[in-house]
Amino acid sequence: MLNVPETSSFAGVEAPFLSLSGVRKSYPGVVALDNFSMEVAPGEVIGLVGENGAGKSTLMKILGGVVKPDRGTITVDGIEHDQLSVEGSMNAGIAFVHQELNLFDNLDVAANVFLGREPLRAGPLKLVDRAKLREMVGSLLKRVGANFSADTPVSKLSLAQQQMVEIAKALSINSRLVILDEPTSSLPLPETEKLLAVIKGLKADGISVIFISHRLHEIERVADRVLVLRDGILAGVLPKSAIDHDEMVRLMIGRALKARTAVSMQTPGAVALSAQDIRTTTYPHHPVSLEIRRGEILGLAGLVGSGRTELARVLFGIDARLGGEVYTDGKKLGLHSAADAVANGIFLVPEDRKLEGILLDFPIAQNISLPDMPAHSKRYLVSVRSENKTAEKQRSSLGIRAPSVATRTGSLSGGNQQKVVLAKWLAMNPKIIIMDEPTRGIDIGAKAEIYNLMRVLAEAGVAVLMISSDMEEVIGVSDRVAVMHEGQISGILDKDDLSQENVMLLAVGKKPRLAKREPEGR
Amino acid sequence: ANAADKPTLAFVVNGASDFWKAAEAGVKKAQAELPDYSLELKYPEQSSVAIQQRLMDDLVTAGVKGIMVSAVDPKTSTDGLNKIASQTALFTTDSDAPQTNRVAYIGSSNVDAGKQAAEIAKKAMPNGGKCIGFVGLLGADNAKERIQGMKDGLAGTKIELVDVRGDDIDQTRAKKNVEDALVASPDVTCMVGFYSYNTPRIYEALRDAGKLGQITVVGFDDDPITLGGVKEGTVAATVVQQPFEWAYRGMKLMAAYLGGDKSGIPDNKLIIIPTVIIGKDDVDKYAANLKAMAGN
Amino acid sequence: MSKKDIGLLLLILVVGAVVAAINPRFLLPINLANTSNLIGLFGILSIGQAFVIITGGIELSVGSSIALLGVLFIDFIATRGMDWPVAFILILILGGLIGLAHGWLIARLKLQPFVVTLCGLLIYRGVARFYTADGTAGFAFGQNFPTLEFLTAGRTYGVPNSFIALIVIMAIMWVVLHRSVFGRYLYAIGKNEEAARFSGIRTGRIIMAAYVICGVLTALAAIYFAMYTRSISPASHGNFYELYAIAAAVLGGFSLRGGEGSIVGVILGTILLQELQNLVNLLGIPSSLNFSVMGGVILIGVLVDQQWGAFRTRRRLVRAARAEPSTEGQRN
Amino acid sequence: MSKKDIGLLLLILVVGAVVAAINPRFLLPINLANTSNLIGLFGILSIGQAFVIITGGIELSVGSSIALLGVLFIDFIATRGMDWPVAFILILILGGLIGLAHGWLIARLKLQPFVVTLCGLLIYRGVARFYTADGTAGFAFGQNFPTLEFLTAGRTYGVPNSFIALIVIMAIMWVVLHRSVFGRYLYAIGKNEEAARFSGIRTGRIIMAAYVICGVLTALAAIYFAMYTRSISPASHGNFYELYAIAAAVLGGFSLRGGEGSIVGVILGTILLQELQNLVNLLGIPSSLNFSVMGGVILIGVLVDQQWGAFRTRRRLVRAARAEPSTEGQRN
Ligand SMILES: Nc1ncnc2c1ncn2[C@@H]1O[C@H](COP(=O)(O)OP(=O)(O)OP(=O)(O)O)[C@@H](O)[C@H]1O
Ligand SMILES: Nc1ncnc2c1ncn2[C@@H]1O[C@H](COP(=O)(O)OP(=O)(O)OP(=O)(O)O)[C@@H](O)[C@H]1O
Ligand SMILES: [Mg+2]
Ligand SMILES: [Mg+2]
Repeated sequence: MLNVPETSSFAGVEAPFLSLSGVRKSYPGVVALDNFSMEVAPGEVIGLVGENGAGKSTLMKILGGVVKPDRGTITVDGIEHDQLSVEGSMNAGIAFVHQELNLFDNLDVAANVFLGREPLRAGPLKLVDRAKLREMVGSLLKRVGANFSADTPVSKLSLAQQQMVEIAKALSINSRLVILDEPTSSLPLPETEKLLAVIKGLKADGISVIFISHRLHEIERVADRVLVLRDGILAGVLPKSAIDHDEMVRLMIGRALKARTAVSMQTPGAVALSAQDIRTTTYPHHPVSLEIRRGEILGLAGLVGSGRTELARVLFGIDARLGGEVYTDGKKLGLHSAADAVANGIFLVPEDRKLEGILLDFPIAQNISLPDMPAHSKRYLVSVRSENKTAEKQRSSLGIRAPSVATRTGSLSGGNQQKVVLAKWLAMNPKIIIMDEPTRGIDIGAKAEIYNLMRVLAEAGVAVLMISSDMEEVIGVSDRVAVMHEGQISGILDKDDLSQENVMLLAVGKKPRLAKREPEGR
Repeated sequence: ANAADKPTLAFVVNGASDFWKAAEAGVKKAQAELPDYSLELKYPEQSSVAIQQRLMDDLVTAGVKGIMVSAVDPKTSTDGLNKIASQTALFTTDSDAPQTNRVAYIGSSNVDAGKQAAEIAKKAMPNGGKCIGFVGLLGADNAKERIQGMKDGLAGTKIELVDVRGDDIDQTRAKKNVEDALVASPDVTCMVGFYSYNTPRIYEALRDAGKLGQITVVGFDDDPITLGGVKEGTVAATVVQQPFEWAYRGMKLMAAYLGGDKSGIPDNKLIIIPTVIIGKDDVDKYAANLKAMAGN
Repeated sequence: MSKKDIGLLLLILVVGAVVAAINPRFLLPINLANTSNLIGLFGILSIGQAFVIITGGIELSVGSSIALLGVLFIDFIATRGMDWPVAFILILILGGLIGLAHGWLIARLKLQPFVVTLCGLLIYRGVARFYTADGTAGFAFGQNFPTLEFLTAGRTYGVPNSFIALIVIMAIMWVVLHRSVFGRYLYAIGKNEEAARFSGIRTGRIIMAAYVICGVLTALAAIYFAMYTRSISPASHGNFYELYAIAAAVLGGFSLRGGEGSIVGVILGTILLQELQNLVNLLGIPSSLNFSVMGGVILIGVLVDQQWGAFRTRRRLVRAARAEPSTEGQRN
Repeated sequence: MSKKDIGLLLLILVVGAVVAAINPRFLLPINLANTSNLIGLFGILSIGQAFVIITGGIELSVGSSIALLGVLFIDFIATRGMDWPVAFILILILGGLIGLAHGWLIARLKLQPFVVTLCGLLIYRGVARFYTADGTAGFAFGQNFPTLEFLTAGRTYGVPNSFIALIVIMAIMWVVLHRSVFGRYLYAIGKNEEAARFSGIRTGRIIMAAYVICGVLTALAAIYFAMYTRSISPASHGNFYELYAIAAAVLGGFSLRGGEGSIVGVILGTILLQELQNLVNLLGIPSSLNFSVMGGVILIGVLVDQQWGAFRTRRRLVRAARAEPSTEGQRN
């Protein structure tokens, strides 16, 4: 075992800007963080990794003043505190991008970025200086590489675009420490690159960064030091020289991870789902056609706002389509609501789990059983026993970390909530499953489990459509990859042509370099 | 919609209640005799000063020539009523507003009505008794005057009005109030229903409790159930006003006044149409009369 | 029964004990029967309201519906000579249709429940008043419907039949809300309609069903109220009853945000409200203070409940922190 | 002005034109002045309500507050002989305190706004009635306050001063809501209070401030109403005014979920409601139907607004789809 140091001190000579010592936070039934100590030096980039529920977000929330620790001290600039308040944290120069997005969709981007810190016009009335605000936000948006303007209403932005607004917001604070809690979980590659560049820029300006991510290669690229959390305890500290993917994984889960998922050996079966000339409200003039076969995993890649989520929602019947038809097993589907989709074995793991995926206030068991109530009831009366049995099975097979299946789902860590979303569909024998960013916020161990699971599903004849912005994932898991560009399928890549470069070329609307033949669907 | 052709006279009541149905009949009868006028009876949608004032303002705007009003709160509405009186001929009814510039008051006296109720009680309970009253709005003028009149009438006798319970014109509460009174004060010997719907609720609560005939019931107004009870002998008697007469005579008087004939207005500007006690012997005649009025 | 319900029950008992100590006649069987009759009437109403509130909606038109349906019922049987069972069924169907219309506007056309039912409040009251030309609908003297009267206003072994009806409805609705799939869907929709829809629940239908249930129960209550007062002046009949129903639900632990509450709670809420009304009369409190007493007790009830909950959470956390002294020792 | 506001304005003008065509007296200066006087009174009330609704709250007690504060105001100056400016200020302060109490219970003790203000509705009404012993508060004959009367019920060049007061308040509140930091925070809190708190906004204070503003404006309206009716019977004065205020806000585009709406909208909503009341009286519609007309128009207004939005979206999409026939051609 590794020798856990009392304090993870850094090698530099400067006085630490911030230090924690002996911090503990418990929730009913779990100790989220225990006896945690660390120091942050100016201009240092700390990578924070750990499995789902290891306590990363809890730690950050303590620094953000959102959660009060049970004990321990927080020292900022040499002043010791028992706890920080939201204002205290802001005043100390700590900026925060929360794991869960919290934008106001009744306000525009500019209002969101500077909410609580608006530039004021002279005078006692506290009127907002709107021109100055727009200008400041405009330059921030440019910095994070956003393609929308400052006065766009947030309600018109996709999830990834909202993520960028959150980042702009953190940058807007004249801060000394920026905390990024899984900022890349829904960002595609180019935007991720921009973010990593931003982090490096911050470092150069002497601003410290704490960067949480489950994409370990991102950590490898920017971190000066990596802290690994396991079950609320600091499991190890890796200095820059020792940062290594496998070592991080070993510290996180206590063992080495077995090789990445096996490539499918079987040939795909008949067409399970066929979408013909689907037109969505965002891209009404771009009909999309797509076929998914039984037993294959079809990846769907694309840039932010390329229309993947929209397509998934239409296929699931949540959004009305403007035209086109959906066929399953060659039969035309009367698809008017999600209920129709579910009845025909088409399931969706949605992008926004907090709003669409789960009921935060329901126990885990009831979330899992919700779509399949007829199976868990006799003569319209609910069978709690059958619910619990199913939930227990899913909990152990997916490794959902929770005191029991009666635990309120909202109290789980982000990754474990995602597993609950998966569990509710897996419990129902899917025929066709659409997963929109299925591993968003999921730790590396669980990711591997989910990939395995997808493969097992495929091998059992299920058609899987996986929307993902994680390039590694798209390339590593899919049998074929369709790429979307501005609402259209710009190409479909077979295993032979599947490369990071080709996906990117298609995603920006260029021709890929193909081994043998012309791309389809163009 | 063609109201503009003929001069319009309006009878504005103080709130929706069956009590005004007889007045409606009176207006109708007057209309038959006044072909040159168009008569209408207006209910404000709520019994509130502001809403009634607004209704009258709008009527004046619409060009009404004369208004006869049962003001929701005459004592304190002097200015509002004067504003109306300055633009049209204003008569008051039901409850007077003597300080205003109204042309005349036509109606009865609630204090006298209360005194008549006391007469009924004295006759029914020569040996004295303990009464509880029930009313819709304790604070309304007509309620206060009736209660005061009854207390005055009972002064010096062995009959006492110990309490009056209000129900805010919620009939469910009106009935429950009677039930609760039977529980809370087992020694009451008489009950008084001050508003038209109170007596029927008393009647029914007593019937449900099997106490009809054991407790003296004094009524006001002429709800069918009240009249039935009077006839049956379970309601001692009831004091009735004559809104039919107010409306019929009032509208004709107003028409005459507008036509230049001011002879019908007495010097004191009060035209009192007395309330009457309807006992067991008078009830048939009264009911028949009521029916006849409604018929035309 | 949840902790919340037990707290409310306790409050009811304490208030009852105090009243009984001051005026022992409070406990007379006849008083209990009278009060439980009204509990029956308002309870049926409140259960209906509860089904709507649990979806995160609100039904403001119940007072007006009670006036309109009551007027129609009395008019049907007293004036038009319709057989009462026919009229009875007809009124229930009408109530259901009103609920369906509201549900449709809310679930399909996506109007706000507050707006739709506020319009209902205004429209039905107006229609009822227009129907009787602002007069009163009532029975003629001596007009009797023995079976109907027994069922609605009669008593069995001293227990009002309206109260028995409430018990039956309560039992059925308890199963529907707390044990059935439909009930589970209602809670899910109340908590997060979007997520429920993403789970393949036909949320529109479920919401409409909730409003239909509310409409039918309101119609039933309307008949009971009509047979209790036996006379209806549509300008005032049922005024503010929606507030009573909502207050009962809220006292009983429902959240107006939806997704919370129990049938037992709403009944206890109704009982407390009726107890308060009874108390005002029995203790000879001026009737002008009736509303204030009611408002005061609701506020105190909700406040105590809330503060008690906060206190318990705090204590639990303190205890949990203390439970692991070993870690404490390591701290320094 | 937003599209929504323009639609509402159009509706107001169309209704006005129809009424004027049937009864030209609608346009008489005296009628317009009478109606704009009431628009002033109800407008002040509705703006107050709007500030609360935007935070996702609701203030149900305004009708009762108007009764209580009106009774006190008249009592202070007519019976107790207080100088009217002193009484005026005192009532505004009292209104503010009521708002503060509500805001405190809601923001600090986390009670539901509906519950707190429902209790307020009950309590203040009861207190007002108890204060006058269910009597009426009014001026004695000949009791006059020329300055006060001019300011509240007087007219300047035929324009009611209450309407002028509304214009001034509207202008101030427009800046506060749409241009100040405070206004922006209100919108943020209405959308997501938790997130607003995490943005470092002192949400508790802002919410309390919204209720205080509502309380003060309600108090001001209470004085105007008192001087308009010059007499207050506390059992009925101001009944249902909260519903008028809420209806005006909702018609004007506010969402009861919070975070949406504009000052112009709420004023237009008020104007429409008063126009409808005026119409019923002017066109000789039976006043029993007054409520129905109001309910019907609100429902139609909200429905048209909602359906029109849906229709426009659809049309835009269809047009966009047609605009690029080339893509369509590629289909096969
Ligand atoms: N509000 C809460 N109530 C109860 N338990 C909580 C609460 N918030 C977090 N927890 C628990 O605390 C533990 C740590 O959660 P935390 O969110 O910090 O994990 P994390 O490391 O951020 O995980 P992830 O990678 O999934 O985001 C988890 O077991 C979680 O269930
Ligand atoms: N509610 C909305 N209203 C209007 N436009 C929207 C809305 N949501 C998304 N869009 C826009 O629709 C387009 C497609 O978004 P969609 O979410 O389908 O993209 P995506 O490929 O899933 O990308 P992402 O990685 O951002 O999820 C984007 O341009 C986005 O800005
Ligand atoms: Mg986390
Ligand atoms: Mg997406």
